[in-house]
Amino acid sequence: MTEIKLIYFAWVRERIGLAEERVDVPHSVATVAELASWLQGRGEEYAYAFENPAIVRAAIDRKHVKPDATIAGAREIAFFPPMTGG
Amino acid sequence: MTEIKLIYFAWVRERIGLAEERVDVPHSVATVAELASWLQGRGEEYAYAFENPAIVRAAIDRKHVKPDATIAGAREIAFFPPMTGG
Amino acid sequence: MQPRLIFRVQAEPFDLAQEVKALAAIGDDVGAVASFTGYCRSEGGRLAALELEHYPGMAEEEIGRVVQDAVTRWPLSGLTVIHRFGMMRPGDGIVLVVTASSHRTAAFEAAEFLMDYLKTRAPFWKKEHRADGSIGEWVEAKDFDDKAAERWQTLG
Amino acid sequence: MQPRLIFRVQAEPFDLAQEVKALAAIGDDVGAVASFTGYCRSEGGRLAALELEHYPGMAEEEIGRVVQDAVTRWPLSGLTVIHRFGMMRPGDGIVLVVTASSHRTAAFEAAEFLMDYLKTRAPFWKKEHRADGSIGEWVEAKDFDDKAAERWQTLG
Repeated sequence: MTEIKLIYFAWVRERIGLAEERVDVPHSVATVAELASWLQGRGEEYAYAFENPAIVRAAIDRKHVKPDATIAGAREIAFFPPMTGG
Repeated sequence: MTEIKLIYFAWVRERIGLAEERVDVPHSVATVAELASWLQGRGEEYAYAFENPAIVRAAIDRKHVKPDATIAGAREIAFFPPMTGG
Repeated sequence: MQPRLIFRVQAEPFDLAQEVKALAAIGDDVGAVASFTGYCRSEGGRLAALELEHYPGMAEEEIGRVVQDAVTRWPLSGLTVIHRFGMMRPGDGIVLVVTASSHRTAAFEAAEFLMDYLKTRAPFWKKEHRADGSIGEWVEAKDFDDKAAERWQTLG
Repeated sequence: MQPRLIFRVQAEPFDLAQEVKALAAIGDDVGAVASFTGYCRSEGGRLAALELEHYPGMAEEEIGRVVQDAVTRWPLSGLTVIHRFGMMRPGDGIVLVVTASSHRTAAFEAAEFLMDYLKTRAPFWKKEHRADGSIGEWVEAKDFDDKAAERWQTLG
């Protein structure tokens, strides 16, 4: 198990009901997509947040990453909807 | 003969040595290009101003025109170099 | 001369005139300054406010990356990017981009590039607050914005 | 709603902040304001001033035609064009374009279009005054500017 800080924004945050948390992630979870799918199994709120995983974006240590990015060594992983700034 | 007001700008004005003048133009002069060529015959200053007629632009009654534009009915014809505003 | 780069994420309003003046003052060879201001709209009276959430830390870093990208692509004397967060009322400025160059094309293109990239890469999210007092939806990302950002991958 | 169109030819300096504020104040649905300011440059210290000659009457009319063209092509809430004439020192603003729209692309494109057309169609001519006190050349028109203006004939 590895402890990782997870941060959620916008409706991902609202659906999960948390802005951030520290989670022990099993070593079998290797990529961002696998992490999202593992989180889905943590409860209704998570299942709702990730019901359409294709539209949830992620950042590792404050950099945008794709779903197949490896999470090894990550200190902080963020999940959020497509951005609407500007 | 038709009296037309001619106006000159930038180096066309400097070469001719006049900002504007009223000129009696023979009826045989039908287009802007013919007017430029007729003006060339009026003296050294004009010959110098129109030495390269392809780069002198014209406006009739404050609208850009091409060399083949007819001058019939014109009240005011301006000659000037390519514009460099903005 | 190194371009003068300013980028900030802040709750406070920004002052366009002040930012333009700062860039224009870089030197006598700034011939062109382009600016873009994005404002909060009422959407025909439907909205009372837009609430901007952001990812502190990443927002600054990501804007910094976009800014570096812009100065690599265009010969700029300087540029300024300010993105606000918090509650915005209709008419409030949300984002400001100012670019300075010796020539107008660089200033225009860099400003457009910055806006396109801020829209699709800067971690900000807008939530609607309706005029009737209820909290509305999270604004949905536009496919158009992704397309606008993509064009810089083949051009530039 | 008819777009608010302001265009002037003047000797006096202009105030960007004031012009942007006027356009942004048109209504709650102005989401995007783009601006462009063209400044007098010293060309690396070579110039003391640029003298702008113009064709009074035609300058206003021609800018008016370009402005009408812009509002036909893009959905604008308003736009402002101010072109100065007379003696400009390095750092002085010569031309200002401000465009307001509900969306950024219209604001950006219209501002670029206006600048490209002002460069090639507005009857203004620049004469150099050199730093050594002598009067220099008339600035030559750039082939680049004609090409920049031409692109709007196929796009748009």
